[in-house]
Amino acid sequence: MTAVAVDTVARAAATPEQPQPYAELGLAEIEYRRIAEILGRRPTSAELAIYSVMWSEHCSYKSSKIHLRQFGEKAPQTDTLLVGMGENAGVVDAGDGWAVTFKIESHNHPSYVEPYQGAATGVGGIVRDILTMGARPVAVMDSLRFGPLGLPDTDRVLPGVVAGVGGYGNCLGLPNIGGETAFHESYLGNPLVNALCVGVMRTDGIKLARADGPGNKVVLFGARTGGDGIGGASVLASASFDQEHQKKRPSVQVGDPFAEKVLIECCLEIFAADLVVGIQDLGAAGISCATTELAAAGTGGMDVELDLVPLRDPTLVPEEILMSESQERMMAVVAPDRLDDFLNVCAKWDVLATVIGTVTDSGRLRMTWHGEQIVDLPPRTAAHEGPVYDRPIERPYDQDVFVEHDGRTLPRPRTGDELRATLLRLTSSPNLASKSWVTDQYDRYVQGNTVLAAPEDAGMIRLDESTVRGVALSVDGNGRYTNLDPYVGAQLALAEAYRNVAAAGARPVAVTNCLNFGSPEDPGVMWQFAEAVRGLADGCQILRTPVTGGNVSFYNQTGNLPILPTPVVGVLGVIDDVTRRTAQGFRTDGALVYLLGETEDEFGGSEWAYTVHGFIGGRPPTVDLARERLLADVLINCSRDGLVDSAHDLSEGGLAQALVECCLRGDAGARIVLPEGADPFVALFSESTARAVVTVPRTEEVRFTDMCTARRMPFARIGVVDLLDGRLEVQGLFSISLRELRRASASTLPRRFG
Amino acid sequence: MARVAVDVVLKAEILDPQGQAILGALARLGISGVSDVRQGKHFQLEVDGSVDDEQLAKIADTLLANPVIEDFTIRR
Amino acid sequence: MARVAVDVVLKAEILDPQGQAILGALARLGISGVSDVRQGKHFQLEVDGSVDDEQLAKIADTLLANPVIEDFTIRR
Amino acid sequence: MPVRVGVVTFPGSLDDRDAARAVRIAGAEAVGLWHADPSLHGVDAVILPGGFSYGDYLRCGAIARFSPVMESVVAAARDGLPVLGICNGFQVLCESHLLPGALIRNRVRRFVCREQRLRIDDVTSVWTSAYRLGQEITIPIKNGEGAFVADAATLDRLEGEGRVVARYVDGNPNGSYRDIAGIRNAAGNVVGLMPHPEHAVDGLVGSGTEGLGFFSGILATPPAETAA
Ligand SMILES: Nc1ncnc2c1ncn2[C@@H]1O[C@H](COP(=O)(O)OP(=O)(O)O)[C@@H](O)[C@H]1O
Ligand SMILES: [Mg+2]
Repeated sequence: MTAVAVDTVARAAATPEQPQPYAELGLAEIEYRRIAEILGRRPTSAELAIYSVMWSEHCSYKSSKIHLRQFGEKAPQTDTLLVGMGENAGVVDAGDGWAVTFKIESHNHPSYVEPYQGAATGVGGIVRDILTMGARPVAVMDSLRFGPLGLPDTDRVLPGVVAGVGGYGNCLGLPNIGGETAFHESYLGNPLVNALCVGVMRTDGIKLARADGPGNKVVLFGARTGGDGIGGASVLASASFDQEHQKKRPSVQVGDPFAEKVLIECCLEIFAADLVVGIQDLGAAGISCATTELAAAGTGGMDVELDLVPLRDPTLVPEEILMSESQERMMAVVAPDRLDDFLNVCAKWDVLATVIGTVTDSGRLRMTWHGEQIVDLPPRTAAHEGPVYDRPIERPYDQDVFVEHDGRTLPRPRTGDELRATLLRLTSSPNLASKSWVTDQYDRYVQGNTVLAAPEDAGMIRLDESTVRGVALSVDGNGRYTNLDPYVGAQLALAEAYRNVAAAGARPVAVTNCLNFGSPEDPGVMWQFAEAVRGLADGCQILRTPVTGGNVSFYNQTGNLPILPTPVVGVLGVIDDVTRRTAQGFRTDGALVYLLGETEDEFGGSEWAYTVHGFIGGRPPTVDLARERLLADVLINCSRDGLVDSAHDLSEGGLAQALVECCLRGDAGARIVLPEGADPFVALFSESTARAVVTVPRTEEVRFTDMCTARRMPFARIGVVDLLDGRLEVQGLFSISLRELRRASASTLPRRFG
Repeated sequence: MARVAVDVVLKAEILDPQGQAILGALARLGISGVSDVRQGKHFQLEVDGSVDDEQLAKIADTLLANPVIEDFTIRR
Repeated sequence: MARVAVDVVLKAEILDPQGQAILGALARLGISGVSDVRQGKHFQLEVDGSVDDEQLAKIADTLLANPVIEDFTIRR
Repeated sequence: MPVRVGVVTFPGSLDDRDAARAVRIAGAEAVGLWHADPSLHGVDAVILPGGFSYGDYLRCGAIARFSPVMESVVAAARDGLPVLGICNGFQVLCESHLLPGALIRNRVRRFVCREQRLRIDDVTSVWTSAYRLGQEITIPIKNGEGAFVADAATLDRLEGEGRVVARYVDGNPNGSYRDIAGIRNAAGNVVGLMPHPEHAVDGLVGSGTEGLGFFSGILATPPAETAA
């Protein structure tokens, strides 16, 4: 390699006309011109690297920002929110001085290229986000979507993704307490891998990403920086440097979960000793993001000697170092008199830590490379003042046709035998079948605080051994519903997660979300997006559960074909006493089975229409969020007052699927009598919302029905648990042995994956 | 029947946490003189005459190695 | 500096599920002519002149391989 | 004076806190031991907990074996100190040659986490003395490399000497030879066990309480005897 001078600030000022590869870096000409305007000169190539990653869709939310504002504007007033949107993750008050933070994030594209590493580093990234808040990460969840089961690409992607989620999370010692696994053609070339992490801390231990206090030291710690994920930077390097430097940089990031585990323990010890002023994880956009965001949020300035960054690959140039997405790194701001203590903790854990800069009050982020000035910019302009677009929105012309084609004429099962066959078909369908092939690869016991985990409605963890307080979480989404009506679809996702949390006995208090959509440059997709955001924001207002954070993933499409619009919603609930939680399985002989809520003829986007007829059309089930709140109140009361000994929400597959799951989970039989006059098919398979199945011990029946009546909660007694009978019987129609049900439910994934 | 060995190693620019862990362990064992370790996979295949070089390369490329992050070498 | 390769394979009497899985996958891909596959590990060490054969054998025997179940070969 | 049980933390240990809690629930005192500190701080017994010590890179337990604390544990175990290795701890004990055989990748080539039924086949070791011979218990298992393997002669010897302490029943989760879930050394003070009794001690979290016996057994054995 011939030595070529770096592109310094002085050189940039002297060579205003030098062409720069902004377009290859994904910047529009108008964006490039704005950068030059901000700086009063052309950017250096290092500055261009910083702006290009910070102004990318992924980091700047330029297409989504104007919509996401609604989450703040419509946010319900609650006293449980300690930190709202805008920080690395929101923080919720869990009582008694406990605080909980949680967030979900996507890693879709990397998981298609290299399923194991893509999924693994997805988990790693969200865990660092939570750690950054000052919290001990205590559990993870994963929401997964794949192409159809049985296709070769699904065979490649699914096992790799699941092994990656498990491989990384298990090694970190984080219990996986739930998630989703769903299938649809549109995810074939574009799987969705959304990972959620929840962390726990004391309310006085919250940390923020701020570089305050001139003179404080900027410390980079964790893994060395390598050439990971810097496809874009090599464009820059090749433009500014001679040809020989153009070597292929890996676009795949490889995770080192052991390094992250050690980093977590190291950070927790640092937090406990109160050794940092501010802290930020390094995710997408690496050092560019950490330095600009820390500086922008704090005193406003920072000086960095970029050549002090420890490298895994000594040939990296400044642009590459700035853009590298190497995993398992953190950046902290440390007061000089705490620095030795900080470095000692790092040494104890064998974590590499390097002072690379100093906080200033200059209002500028300045970086040098071997003594030469290569960056001098106002950090806010990179971190917060990126471009904002109001992209064209257009309701697709065929949306109405699609909805009007409502599937009323699809042949429905009538006889007992037909209904029985339909139930088995649905129970064994990839979307409804048991996911234990997946979840058995995840450690759900580690840390010793897991109260509920898959296949329960919600995951639940005790906050700490010293308390009975806990939190419950559920993540849900339904691309089919959202495709039919994005506004309603987003609310249905919210409603389902909310219901799941309440079914476990916890009070839902906050929301995180991951919005997975196609290209924002497609007005039809943008319409889906805008509608979904509006629906979610309105829904959160009514349910009084503020959105505390989340993530947008655009460009999920294969060619021009976008995925089903898939907002995934995570709801967090709190529970004062986890010993009062309600589990899903039938467990008491003779307990009475009650159905809460009302059932309409609602099959738009249903699992039945999709699985049996390959059909998606009509209107999704009606959402009634006031009714959802009522149901949640009833379920939480039942848990607190010991009125029920099991509860399970109804969702995809309706009552039939819920009953199957209750029986299999409890290894208990049940005799069901459908309500008088009901159409059995509708009663069993409709996907009407705001419903749940509970079992009531006979001694509690009067209290239970009185409570429902007083609260105007519709209820119907539909049967009785017969613990040892070994069958699910729907009287007058059919009966199926638990063995047959189990075989139907449990063999779908193993048959394909071994 | 012939035995063929296929070695699969991570591409040079890809992080190799396992190799780094071994390097660390060597240092703790007081062994100096080793400056780098990379860990890969080693396969031994028993093949008959019908399997030619091209076919072996295909096996290595599709099954034994993940070309996104790994390179392989074949030794007859 | 010299590069040394160490190959570690499971002893013949120890079951190798990964090798068996590859064998099964070959059959599914319609590739015949491969009668057995064993999967082991491959290490590449960068060593300086101070590391002699004896020392390499010690590294392989105490760290890289578990002699209870594995055999190793060293290639300079 | 309460019995003091040391629980070792290696970098990457995960179930150390669970093991310590199980020790406390059983009525003993848990003492944290750090991998870099060779001192055993006078404990009456040691538990090597589950997890991924040093990431389990190379081979599970291969690197932990060389830590300062293990030098002391190996020496003390040879002198009769009770040592229980759970999962990763079992792997460390095999790598350290305190127990024969080795643990390799599960036959299904996946990590497996589930509730597992076991039969206690030896109650002479200090760690299993609280159980009845032939008693069946259900506790969690979770591992990716949990298949116990050894040559036939070793397996015959282990069985002949009654040193298989627990076996998988109702399905072998990982392909362990002869369904072996746990073994002991000849003296009976060192036990390695793949499943996780520490996740089955309190009925609220984890799975049931049938794992508690592994921790209460040590209390019933007078320290003088265990030290002999
Ligand atoms: N990828 C996954 N990771 C963890 N848990 C999962 C995953 N997929 C499904 N589950 C769990 O399996 C159970 C059934 O899933 P699902 O049918 O989606 O539940 P629900 O309809 O109540 O939301 C739930 O407990 C869920 O958390
Ligand atoms: Mg769901």
